[in-house]
Amino acid sequence: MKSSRMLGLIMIAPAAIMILLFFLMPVVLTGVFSMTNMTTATGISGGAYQIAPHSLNDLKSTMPDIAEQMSQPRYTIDETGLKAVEGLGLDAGIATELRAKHMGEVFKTRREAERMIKGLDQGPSTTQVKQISEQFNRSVVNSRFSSRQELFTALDTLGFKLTDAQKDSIAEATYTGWNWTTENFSRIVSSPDMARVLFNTLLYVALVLVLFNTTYAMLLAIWTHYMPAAPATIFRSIWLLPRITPVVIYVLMWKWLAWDTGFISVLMGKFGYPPKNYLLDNAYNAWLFVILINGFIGASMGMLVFSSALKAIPKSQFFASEVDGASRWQQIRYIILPQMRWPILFVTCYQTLSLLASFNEILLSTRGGPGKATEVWSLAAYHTALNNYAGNLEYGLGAAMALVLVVIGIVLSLFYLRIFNYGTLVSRPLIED
Amino acid sequence: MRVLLDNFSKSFGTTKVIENMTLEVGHGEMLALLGPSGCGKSTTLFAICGIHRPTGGRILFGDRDVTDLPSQARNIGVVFQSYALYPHMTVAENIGFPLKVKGMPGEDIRKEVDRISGLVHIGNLLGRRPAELSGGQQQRVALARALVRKPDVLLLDEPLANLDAKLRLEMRSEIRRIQRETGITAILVTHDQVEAMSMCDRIAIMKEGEIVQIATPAEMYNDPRTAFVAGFLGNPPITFLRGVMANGAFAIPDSEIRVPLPVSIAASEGTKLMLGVRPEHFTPAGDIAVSGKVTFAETQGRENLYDVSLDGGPLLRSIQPVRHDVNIGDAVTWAIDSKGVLVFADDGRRL
Amino acid sequence: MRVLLDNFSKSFGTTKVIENMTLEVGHGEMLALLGPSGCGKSTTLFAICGIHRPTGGRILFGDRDVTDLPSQARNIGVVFQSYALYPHMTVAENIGFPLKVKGMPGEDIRKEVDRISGLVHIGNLLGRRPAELSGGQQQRVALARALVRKPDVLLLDEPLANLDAKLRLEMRSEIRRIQRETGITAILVTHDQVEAMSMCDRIAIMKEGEIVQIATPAEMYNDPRTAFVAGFLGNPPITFLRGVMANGAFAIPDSEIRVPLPVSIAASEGTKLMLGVRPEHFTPAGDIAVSGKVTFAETQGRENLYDVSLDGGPLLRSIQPVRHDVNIGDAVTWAIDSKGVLVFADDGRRL
Amino acid sequence: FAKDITISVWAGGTGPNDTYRLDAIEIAAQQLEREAAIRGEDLKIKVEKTPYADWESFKQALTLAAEAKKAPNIVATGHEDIGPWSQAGLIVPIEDYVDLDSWPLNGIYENLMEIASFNGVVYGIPQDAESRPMFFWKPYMKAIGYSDADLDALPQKVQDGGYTMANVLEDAKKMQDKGLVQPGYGFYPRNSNGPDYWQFYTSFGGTMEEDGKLVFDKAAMTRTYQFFADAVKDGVTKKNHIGMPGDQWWKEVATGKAGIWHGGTWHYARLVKQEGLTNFFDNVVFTLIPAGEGGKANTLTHPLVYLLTSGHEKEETEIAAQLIKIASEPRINVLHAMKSAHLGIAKAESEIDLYSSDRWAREATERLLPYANAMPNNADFGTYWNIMWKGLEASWTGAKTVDASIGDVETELKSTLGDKIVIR
Amino acid sequence: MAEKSQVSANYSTWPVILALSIVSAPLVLMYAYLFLDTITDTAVGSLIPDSFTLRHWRFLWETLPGKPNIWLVTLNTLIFTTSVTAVIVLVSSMAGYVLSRLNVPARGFFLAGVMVLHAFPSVTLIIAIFIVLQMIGLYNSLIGVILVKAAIDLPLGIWLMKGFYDTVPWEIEMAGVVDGASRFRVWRSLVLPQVRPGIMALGLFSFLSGWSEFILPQVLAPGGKVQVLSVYLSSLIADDNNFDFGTFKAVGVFYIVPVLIVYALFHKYLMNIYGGGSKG
Ligand SMILES: Nc1ncnc2c1ncn2[C@@H]1O[C@H](COP(=O)(O)OP(=O)(O)OP(=O)(O)O)[C@@H](O)[C@H]1O
Ligand SMILES: Nc1ncnc2c1ncn2[C@@H]1O[C@H](COP(=O)(O)OP(=O)(O)OP(=O)(O)O)[C@@H](O)[C@H]1O
Ligand SMILES: [Mg+2]
Ligand SMILES: [Mg+2]
Ligand SMILES: O=P([O-])([O-])[O-]
Repeated sequence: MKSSRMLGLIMIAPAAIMILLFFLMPVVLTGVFSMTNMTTATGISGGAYQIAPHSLNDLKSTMPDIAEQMSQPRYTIDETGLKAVEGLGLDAGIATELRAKHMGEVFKTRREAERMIKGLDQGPSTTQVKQISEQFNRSVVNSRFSSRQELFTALDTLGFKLTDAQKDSIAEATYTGWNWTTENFSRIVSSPDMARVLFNTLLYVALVLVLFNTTYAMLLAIWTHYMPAAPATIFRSIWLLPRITPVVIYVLMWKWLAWDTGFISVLMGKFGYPPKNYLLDNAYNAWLFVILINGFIGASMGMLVFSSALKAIPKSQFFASEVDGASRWQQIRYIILPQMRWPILFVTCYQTLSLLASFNEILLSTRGGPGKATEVWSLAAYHTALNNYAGNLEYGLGAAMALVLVVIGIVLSLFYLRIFNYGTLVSRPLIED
Repeated sequence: MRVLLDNFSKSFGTTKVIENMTLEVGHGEMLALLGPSGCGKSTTLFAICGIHRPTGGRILFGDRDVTDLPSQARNIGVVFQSYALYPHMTVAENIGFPLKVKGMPGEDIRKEVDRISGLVHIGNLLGRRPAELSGGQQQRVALARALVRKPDVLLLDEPLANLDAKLRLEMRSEIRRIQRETGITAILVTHDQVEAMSMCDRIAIMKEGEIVQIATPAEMYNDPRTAFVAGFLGNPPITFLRGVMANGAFAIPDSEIRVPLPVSIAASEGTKLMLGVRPEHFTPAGDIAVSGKVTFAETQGRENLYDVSLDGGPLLRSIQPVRHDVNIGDAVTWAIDSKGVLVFADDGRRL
Repeated sequence: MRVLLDNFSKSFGTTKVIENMTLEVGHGEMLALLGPSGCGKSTTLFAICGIHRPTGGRILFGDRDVTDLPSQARNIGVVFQSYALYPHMTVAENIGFPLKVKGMPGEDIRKEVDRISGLVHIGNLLGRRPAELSGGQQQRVALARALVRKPDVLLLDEPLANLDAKLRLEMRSEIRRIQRETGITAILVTHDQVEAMSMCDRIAIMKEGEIVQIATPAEMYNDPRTAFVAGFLGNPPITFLRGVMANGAFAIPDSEIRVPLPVSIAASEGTKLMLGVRPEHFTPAGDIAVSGKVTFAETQGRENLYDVSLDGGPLLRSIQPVRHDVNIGDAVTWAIDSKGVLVFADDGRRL
Repeated sequence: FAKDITISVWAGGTGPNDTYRLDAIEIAAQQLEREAAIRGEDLKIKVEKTPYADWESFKQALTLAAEAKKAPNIVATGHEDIGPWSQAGLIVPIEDYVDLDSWPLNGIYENLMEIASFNGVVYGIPQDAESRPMFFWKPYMKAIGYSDADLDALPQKVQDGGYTMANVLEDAKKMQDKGLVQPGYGFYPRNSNGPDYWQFYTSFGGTMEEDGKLVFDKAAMTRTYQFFADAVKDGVTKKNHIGMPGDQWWKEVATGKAGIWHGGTWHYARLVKQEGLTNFFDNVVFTLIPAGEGGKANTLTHPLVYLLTSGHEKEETEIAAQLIKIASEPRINVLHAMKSAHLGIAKAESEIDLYSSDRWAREATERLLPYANAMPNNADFGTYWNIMWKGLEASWTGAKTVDASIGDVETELKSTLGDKIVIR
Repeated sequence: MAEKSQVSANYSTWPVILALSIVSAPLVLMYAYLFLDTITDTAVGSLIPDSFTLRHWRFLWETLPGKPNIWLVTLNTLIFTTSVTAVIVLVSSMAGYVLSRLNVPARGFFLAGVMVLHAFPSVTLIIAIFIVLQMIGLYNSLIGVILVKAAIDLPLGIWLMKGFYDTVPWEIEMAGVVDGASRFRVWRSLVLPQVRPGIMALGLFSFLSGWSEFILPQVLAPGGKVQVLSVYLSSLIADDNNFDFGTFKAVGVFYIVPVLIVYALFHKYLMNIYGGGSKG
């Protein structure tokens, strides 16, 4: 093997491994999740079989008797149990007393059984009470079985006679883990809001991208280009601030501007307009602010790229065009813009993908409101699947929604990479060793 | 159009680059600004074309004061050292750009571009982009772009610096021809003396922001005002001998070399002097024989160049038609042509 | 150390750049590879220094086959066109780098660097960085870096292309001096004929990946094998007249010009011929008088260059010592030196 | 013999006022060590406390840690996590480790214990309690015609159903019409999504869960949506009220800019201590959430519970359970209740001076806690909630009509929850 | 040379300064008030502060109840951020070099793939990342979190560095190998110093990104108890009872300051990202 190739493999290995581990595998896993009904409740790594009243709810309609029977807790003082108690190595008197006084008694709940045990003359401690009562448990309610096999063995010992079909439905109903399903996608497709959200997403990406990430960023770059160094640096720093400000603070500043006690309200108040919440007053306002909020952050990346690209144009070209008689506008139109194709493409591509994936600013400012007016796909994914007030996060659905985004991203990237003339990006090494 | 720099000064911040320079270029004249790197040539040019504003003095085109006019209003053509072609435009678009920004209709632009590109012989390249042109072709595009708007003044900032020797030679005559044909006033900035001498009507030699001498090429070559000027012109360069005035002759102490000086040179006995001897004035054909040893020899095709270390150390250079009888290490006795020597005071002033 | 390219070929993908070239450079010899842009000079050099692998043939240093040796193992010194100095290192570090990677102790490196930097006269610049050096100084650093490891072979890829004319002149002699002093085998790639002629023992002229002629500079100048070679050498360049064989003489149809040809030239009557006349062979002193009109004149200090348009259209160039009696437009009758003319067949072969 | 044991405990949503959620376990540990010492055991318990200020990263971190078997021994979290976490096997029932019939566990309010159970099994022990009253700004109530006596009787009147949600809108409108408050400030609800909105549904007769199945009562939900739509239509509530900044809401409520509003019992602490409403009782009356059409006056409690996580040594878990039990003793729990302005978990707590001498704690406990509902412990409740909230927002902001919202909610519930929800 | 950074005299600068001042005004205003609010008290509905106070900045010299010490948190953040930055810079500068210069199979595919991966919203990846971390035994370790964070920022880093390497003249490398240095040596001693501006720019980007990281350390290394500033900050508005906007804003300003300092020191390198990034 050639030494440079060997070196190349070694040097790219850390990046390749990191990307494989923390990007590629997670993406693949997310693809896998999207085909499941995984939630907090199902757990991630697998499930067990648990005969819980809740899980039997579904069975109540199909096999009411068995379901009813199975969901009843039952504590029976019987010989098996007593033998077991004797084996625990507790005070021997306990078993004796139980056999003598309580043989054959049946308790409907554990608590009742334990009350009885506690009342024994021997006065067992709480821990012992728990140990003893466990020996008389003659139901499977709320026990967890790690396999189907164990579940049915247990049911067998309790005397349940089940057909295979019944077993299947019991297993299905009592399984706590996740299952394979394509339901996530059909849910997405059937949800009444999704078309709207998709449209919002495209609108959001397109508007922010076109208005700010490229156009306004270019404007900033050009403006600062025509300035002496000191003010240019100051303005660039100002426009970089939104990017480096924590987003919670940044959005708060906009609220300070746009809320009913905010700057605009106070200012308009001076002209006799009653204060109002300009941010959420109507969908148009909300959109305006969503775009401004994101745009002000997004402009900085383009500004930096464009400014440095502008710097890379030889000064003499500017001089030449001035001598040739070009006005400032003509210089921008004919000299600067045509040479910005590459940076514009790069920024467009990179920022499209960034915008598709971003939702924090919207979440913190409008939360997708008013109504769902400013809800975008990634925010919807977050809202529906990853931000559940009641604690049950729908990982599977969330993954499916993210996957949609990734598909859009891949399609767009391929499109951009084509425009980029991707083949020319990687050139043959000039040293042949 | 006459160009006059009247008491022109330019500083950048606290750096004074040019102070009180006065320079007049006549109508239709081609003037070379020649000088070492950093002497202020480009600065002068940039002030003339309006990219920099003078910090003092005036700039006049004809009788019009253009000092405060922006470049766009000056009607000048400039060929920048790097050509500054627009890489994203074709040759035709590059050349047509000055007309386009004027708002000239496309049809007229095309005509003008055709005309001017014919003039510089690049009519067949109009569809290409600068990256697809050779250096010489690029240079001609830059020239065409500068000429197409029929400028009053043509400024050339080291237009040939990037070319190889052969192309350079061709372009020299080409530029001169076009300048003559169009009768434009032109200023050529260069630090290549051959370029300056072969192309221009007059040469202005600059040093540290000041004009040291301004004259025709021949005058400048034959009658340099300072040793700096003499050293600047001539290829291969002049060599200097250091000595003193002794009995009306130039003498190198501790050596036998004596060069009689014309009586016009009034220097008192013992004054330190510098004698400039151009290589073509140190050949077998001169009148003051000098012996030495050849320390370096090179063929340049039709001529040979020799460095001769004189007895006593100083070095003289000689250029002669090709000959094969002299090799490195040989002792030779050649002669200085006393009519050709230039005498300078110790501080470089010509005597 | 002798360098031998034995049947060397090189292609990039499907582009064949060099095919079956054989070239031998003797021990201590300095050879120039001269040729137009894109002819494969750099490619050849890159193969010799191991940056590119030949696609065919062998490369031998002395008797050792180095074809498959990586650059690191070849012990060569290279001066790149752009010098390729390491901008973040001082001059001393730049020069010392080849020794440092060898693992030489710091003290020894310092000594070596001192020695070699003395040789190229940059001993006083050791602490500076490349950006603080003039072009000529950078060039010398590059040279020092190439020499410090005592290479078997020194390769120079257009080392002077970036310098201005004056510096170029100085560096030419300097490189040659050092190469002589160190007795190293050297290959100089250039497209400047003056450079090739003045610096090298032999010149190889390349065209489209092939070596057209290989000879000493004088031989090459006086006895070019093709019109291409003749046109490539000579400053100002040779001019060609096109005509036919008529009665043992060269004749231009529809004109009176007749140039008798030596009998050795055996061409049948009416064969198309090209006559190459160098500018120094068209002067008032020649033997075959020709009349024409001066269409261009330029002073080059000690010499004047004239283009003379002959009656009937063809152009001859003349170089003569400075004279003031001839101006553009004047009719002149000067003469071709029949001993100097070179005769070529229509396809460029020398006859 | 000596035994060193480390018990880790995490608590979500824990700010500077809620530190007793963690500290109580530490205090309990000292107690247990002493008890052990008396029994002659040398027990050393080290308590590692981790507060999480927010809920989101807390829950993510905890679920992942539990998956990795690195969960803390004890967590204090919202009761609604019991459903999903128990199904996933992340937690173990506390009833396996403690005697529920013993003190102090047997003194904890029965409805709170119920809230800490799932599948008929007691999984956790309530860590605190609260409930969410309706507040009225006294001066404005007086200005629209209520006497002091009327106001004193108002809580009872609400409880008896004599003052309803319709009256709320009426009075709010009156306040606005009289110019006492600005438009949109008559009825000034919570500024963000929260459990509070379920208590309106229940007060309009809705049921959240029945026999372990979620219930969507279309009629009750329609009335609920309609109530907020009407409030906006009448101009007593702002259309874009949801999402306003918290500090503004607080300032306005504390300075009497709002006429009627609702919030949690813990709001008292904030209003009095942070917002400077020192003469609270002179300015504010609080009641249950009044009955709406078809329902009864009620409130909602959203207690936190201590849970035991799975995957630890049995002995550790036993000790952790003991610590929870001790921490639930009135003397210890009262520290949290009072510092964070929550309510006590047991009747006995009201008898502790610290608690009983606090007028707010006393009155709020008596007036509210017995009538408090809670959200069901049901893994699918969150999905239900998201959809319900989306519909409420849509009808609130007028993005959809109430009927259209209800229709969409129904469709979405059917498609996402299928027969896990009863729609009626 | 003539190409100095001088602006030409042909266009006046005040129109652009004026235009940019106008559009920048809202931003300046917002930031000015953000700062003003941290040192003053202002009545609701007023824009003019009533009184000066340092109350909101208390956190600097006293530890707020229930909160960790701010300096400790800042130190944590700094350590976390520098580690992340170091990993990103190191890994990207190696990978970028390979992609730009070395003959490794499937380079192009790698480069494109890296870009496309960037389209994945990283929150949605967190569960899957958790599984991977657990698999390789780095869950609940700071190293794991640093690697994850670095990996998420790698696409930009690799592209940026590749672009920078593309601008380094091949001659420097050729000179290096001819001088006898191995390719690794060439990279380390000769090429790496040439892309310093790139490393600076990337370092700055990574620093900004690492500095604002919020969720990863909290969730993926809960045992590490690495309180970072962003967590501290958001804990100030986490719930109703602990709502302190004044302090929140002050901490916010405190949080921005180091970044501003870093920016002030290195901004000139950012201006070179086109060296760069986009040319590919
Ligand atoms: N914008 C500027 N700011 C400060 N100093 C400058 C500026 N432009 C030029 N200078 C200085 O002015 C002097 C003259 O520069 P100028 O470019 O005119 O030299 P030049 O004669 O054209 O040299 P060269 O032959 O190298 O092009 C130099 O010392 C240069 O450093
Ligand atoms: N890596 C490459 N891939 C493809 N073609 C190449 C490559 N390198 C050189 N060539 C081609 O090989 C030919 C010879 O190139 P080379 O660089 O050797 O020319 P040269 O004689 O050095 O020219 P110049 O004087 O312009 O430097 C040219 O046509 C060039 O386009
Ligand atoms: Mg210059
Ligand atoms: Mg080459
Ligand atoms: O969100 P809550 O604080 O009301 O439970």
